[in-house]
Amino acid sequence: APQERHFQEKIDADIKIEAKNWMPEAYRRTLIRQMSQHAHSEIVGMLPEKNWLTRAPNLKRKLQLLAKIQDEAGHGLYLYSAVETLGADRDEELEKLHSGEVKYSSIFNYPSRSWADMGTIGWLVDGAAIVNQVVLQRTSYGPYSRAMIRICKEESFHQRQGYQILLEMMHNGTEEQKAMVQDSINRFWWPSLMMFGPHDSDSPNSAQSMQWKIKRMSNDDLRQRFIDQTIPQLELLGCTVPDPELKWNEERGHYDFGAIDWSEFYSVLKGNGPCNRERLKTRRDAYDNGAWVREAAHAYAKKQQQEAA
Amino acid sequence: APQERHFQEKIDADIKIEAKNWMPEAYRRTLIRQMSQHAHSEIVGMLPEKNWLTRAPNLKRKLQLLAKIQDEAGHGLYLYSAVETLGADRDEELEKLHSGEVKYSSIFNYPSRSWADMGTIGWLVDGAAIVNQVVLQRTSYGPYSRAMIRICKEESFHQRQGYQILLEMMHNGTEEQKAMVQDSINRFWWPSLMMFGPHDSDSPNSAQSMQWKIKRMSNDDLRQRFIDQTIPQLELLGCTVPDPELKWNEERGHYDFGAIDWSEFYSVLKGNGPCNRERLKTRRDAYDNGAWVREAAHAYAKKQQQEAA
Amino acid sequence: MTTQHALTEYLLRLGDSNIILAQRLCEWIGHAPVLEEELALGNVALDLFGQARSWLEYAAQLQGEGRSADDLVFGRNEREYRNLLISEQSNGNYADTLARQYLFDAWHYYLLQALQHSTDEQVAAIAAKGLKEVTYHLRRSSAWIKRLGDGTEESHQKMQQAIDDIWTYSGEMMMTDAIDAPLVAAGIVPDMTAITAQWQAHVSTTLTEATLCCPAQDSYMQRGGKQGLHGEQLGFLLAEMQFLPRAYPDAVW
Amino acid sequence: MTTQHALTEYLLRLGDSNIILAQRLCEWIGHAPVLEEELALGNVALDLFGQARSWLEYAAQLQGEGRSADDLVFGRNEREYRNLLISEQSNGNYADTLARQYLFDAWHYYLLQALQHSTDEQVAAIAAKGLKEVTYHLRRSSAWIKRLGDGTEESHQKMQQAIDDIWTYSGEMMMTDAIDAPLVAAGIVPDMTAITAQWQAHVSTTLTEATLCCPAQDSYMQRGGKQGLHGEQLGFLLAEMQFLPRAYPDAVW
Repeated sequence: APQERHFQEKIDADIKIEAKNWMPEAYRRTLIRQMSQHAHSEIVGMLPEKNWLTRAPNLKRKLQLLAKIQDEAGHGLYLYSAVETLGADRDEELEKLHSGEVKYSSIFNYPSRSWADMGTIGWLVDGAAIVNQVVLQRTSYGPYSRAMIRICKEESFHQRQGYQILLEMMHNGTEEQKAMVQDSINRFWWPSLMMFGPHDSDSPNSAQSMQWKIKRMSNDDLRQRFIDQTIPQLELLGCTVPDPELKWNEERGHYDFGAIDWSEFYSVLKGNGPCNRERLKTRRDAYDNGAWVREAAHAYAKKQQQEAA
Repeated sequence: APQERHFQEKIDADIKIEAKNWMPEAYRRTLIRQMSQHAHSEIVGMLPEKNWLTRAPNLKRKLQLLAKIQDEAGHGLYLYSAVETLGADRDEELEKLHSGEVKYSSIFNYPSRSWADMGTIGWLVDGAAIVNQVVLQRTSYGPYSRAMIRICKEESFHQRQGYQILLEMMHNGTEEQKAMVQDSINRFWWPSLMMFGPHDSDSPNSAQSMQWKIKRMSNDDLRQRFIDQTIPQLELLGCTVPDPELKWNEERGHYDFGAIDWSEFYSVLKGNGPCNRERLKTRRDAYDNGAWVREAAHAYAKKQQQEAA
Repeated sequence: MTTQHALTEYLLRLGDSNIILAQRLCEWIGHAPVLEEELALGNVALDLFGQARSWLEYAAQLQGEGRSADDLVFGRNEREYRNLLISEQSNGNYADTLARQYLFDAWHYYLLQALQHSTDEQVAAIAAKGLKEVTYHLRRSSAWIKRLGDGTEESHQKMQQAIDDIWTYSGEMMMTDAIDAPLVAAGIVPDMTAITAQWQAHVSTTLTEATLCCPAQDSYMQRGGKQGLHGEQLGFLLAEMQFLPRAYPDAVW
Repeated sequence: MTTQHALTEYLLRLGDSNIILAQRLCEWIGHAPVLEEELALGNVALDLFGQARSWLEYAAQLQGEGRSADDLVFGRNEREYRNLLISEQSNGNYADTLARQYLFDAWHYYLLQALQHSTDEQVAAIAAKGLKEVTYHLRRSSAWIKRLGDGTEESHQKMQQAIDDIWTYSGEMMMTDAIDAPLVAAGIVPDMTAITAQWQAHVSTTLTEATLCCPAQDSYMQRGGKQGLHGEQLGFLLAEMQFLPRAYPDAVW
């Protein structure tokens, strides 16, 4: 079809697709799904951090953590708005989240077990997210690309703060605190690597997304990039990762690393992570318990409009 | 009426009235009200103690406190049973509690603000209750009198435990702990004195209750007895009470004490204590939220009976 | 009582009320009825924590014992906390949270408006900065009172119940004691008479617009928070908030 | 791993599970559906605290570092707690609490029955004493499963949901790891195979009688509690429970 050819030519020429432009249905659907997942991840990702918000150890950290959670809510808002440019509806997308039809990043199905996790989540989890998002700044859909540019700036800030939390504990903390940090990294290392998704060979939809430039780098390349940039930071911390095979490969110019336990990845994805139920229940309850508030706001707005008319 | 005369003769001869005996309606009503109030007080009285149950500072104290709360639930059960011997219904009595029609001891409208309150409530509040109850062992209604005998034994035990909590803190504790004890006594002293009710001159129903031997000593006499037995214990603790007029009166053979602020008493009674709302709400919610459980148990019992038949 | 001691106490009352209310607001994160409200609640909490830090830093400085705002927040027990009772009340449903917030915001707004003219420069500066934030808080919470009061039948009932329930904790904001007198005399803090009238007018106008009944101004009012006499819920809030510094006294974070 | 070290860990797992579950039960006090249940829940909690104390005293003795059961209960952080995940799950509604209790009681009962024949005399003695109490716990909780399962439509649904929700935490009770092996070899603790079968039989019979569906035995089961990897709720429970000793380290109570 000529429309289709024209569309692909624009993509190939790195011209952004905008909301009003024609696009293949599959492109639209793929984008809606990916951006919704991304938006949901921002919202669900607030939960493991909220878990320590009321227990932050001092005012500075409390303010930082709250501001970070706020930023994530803000990212959620941009992203839902961007999804809506594609004709999707925020409430319908939330329904899909609540019914389990659309996922969020599986990393948030792990509990935050200590204050050190507030550092590790910032450093590793946001770090992995940024590696993804930096590339997505060049994604072919304009509103998504612009949302990513805005989000990336804040995420880098979060990542530095997370790293600072760990540095402070490792360099100035007690032995107990150092153990807390190492334990946290041990728990989050492999799940962070899984954030980039399955190996390219097991990622059947990637080719189409690459062609459409929704995706711009392969899962394995992104993962390698993340590891390469993270390990020097790890060494500066004075910590280790729970991977005996991790080693600098002079020849490749990259770190080699051990085999990822994909059975865990798929198990968590399927709903068996420690917190899947809890996370969904929290979101669902919040939505359900808030129904009367949304209805009231709606009713009030309608009355105001009528009075104004 | 001959029935009435016979009834009063039994009372005068210190013969107990039993459930199956004839009694004046007013006697029955007065008893139901008083015993219900007493039962409700046991149940509501669990709440300020429950407040520290999950925060008890060591296993020994936690076990003691839980056992004490259990005893109170048990007392509630005896007393409701005793009330039922008079033809009252437990659920109806609970309704009256929940609607505010029947009161419970106002002392439980004060919050328990520190662990020391677990000592003070045992020592002063249970102490005041015992002074009342010891006399009520000789009350004219048999089932009530027998419930009192049983309850008194356990209450004395509670009182000693409460005192031990305070002694331990005062004699072996830190300065902070000693301050905590003194603060607790300061808060509970006057409300404990108010537990005996208004001055005899302001207690219009007392005369009839005395005649029926439902009451066996006047409010003021009970209060004096409580003060006289408590002050030596206070001195042993090394604490004071917030009453500059408290002084041994050699001539009277009793302690003199300052004027009670009855406006506070009536205000709390009217619903203005710090916890009146909260206490009633807790009880009401427990009852309402438990409705489906009670219904299920009832339905199940019925099915079992039908099957057995 | 020296003015300095009185001012320290006064600052603790302000700072603690902000801290405790902000902590309560944090409990909503992840549970709010709509994403925009997660943001709004969080913003209000951020502002309140920030203002609390300023008040408490000043209080610590006046105490002159080398303590920090953190020491005050994480090292004092219930009896030493000086927050208003209204700030510690539990969240309840969204109407309860907004009723609490609105009555607090209205007081906070008029108080900071007066405090920005304090003869104490530091008080004036903190108040002026805070006032900008609180102006927004009050605009937001009064809008919600109207939205829920004049929304649906259900929201109206819930909001009326919420106002009725929280009302008994509103009077303490306007009460004064021996701490206030020397500060008022020195022009450091305002007399509460004018503020009380302003508060009453704002509340009565807002509730009327929201089609809600305003409870009697002479209802019985709970007191004690400013003197460290709190309800039973505060201890749990503090146990949670202070856990890490208490459990790891030698740690740096 | 020495047998002594393994036994210490094993005792912590038992003791901690009892402590945490008892602490959860305490949260019901004042909130139970009927007075008799306040008593019953309290009695179960008392028993569990008592047994926990015995297990932890023995653990402390084996550690030989002069610690007491109190030190273990009030001085360890989440990561050091060894309780089963099932014991830390929040109370939910009464069906949730009873589903949690029943699945735990059935395991507890068969485990203590085996442990009373332990080659370790102290283990055997504590188990024998506890078994009497747990026999009652199990009788009570299975009766409630039937009562609610076969009560009303509403209670049936709630109980089925409760069973379905808690199920994923039941498998951990039967799982073994490196701690168990040397103890089984020494006859100190039982092999879990027989107990698993007993537990499954009891549960499937009870649920059937209660007109409830028994979830698949091969459902995915959560693990980690025994290794100190807990859910997010445990930290709050501990913050509350440990507050006083943490806040007043030099105090005696």
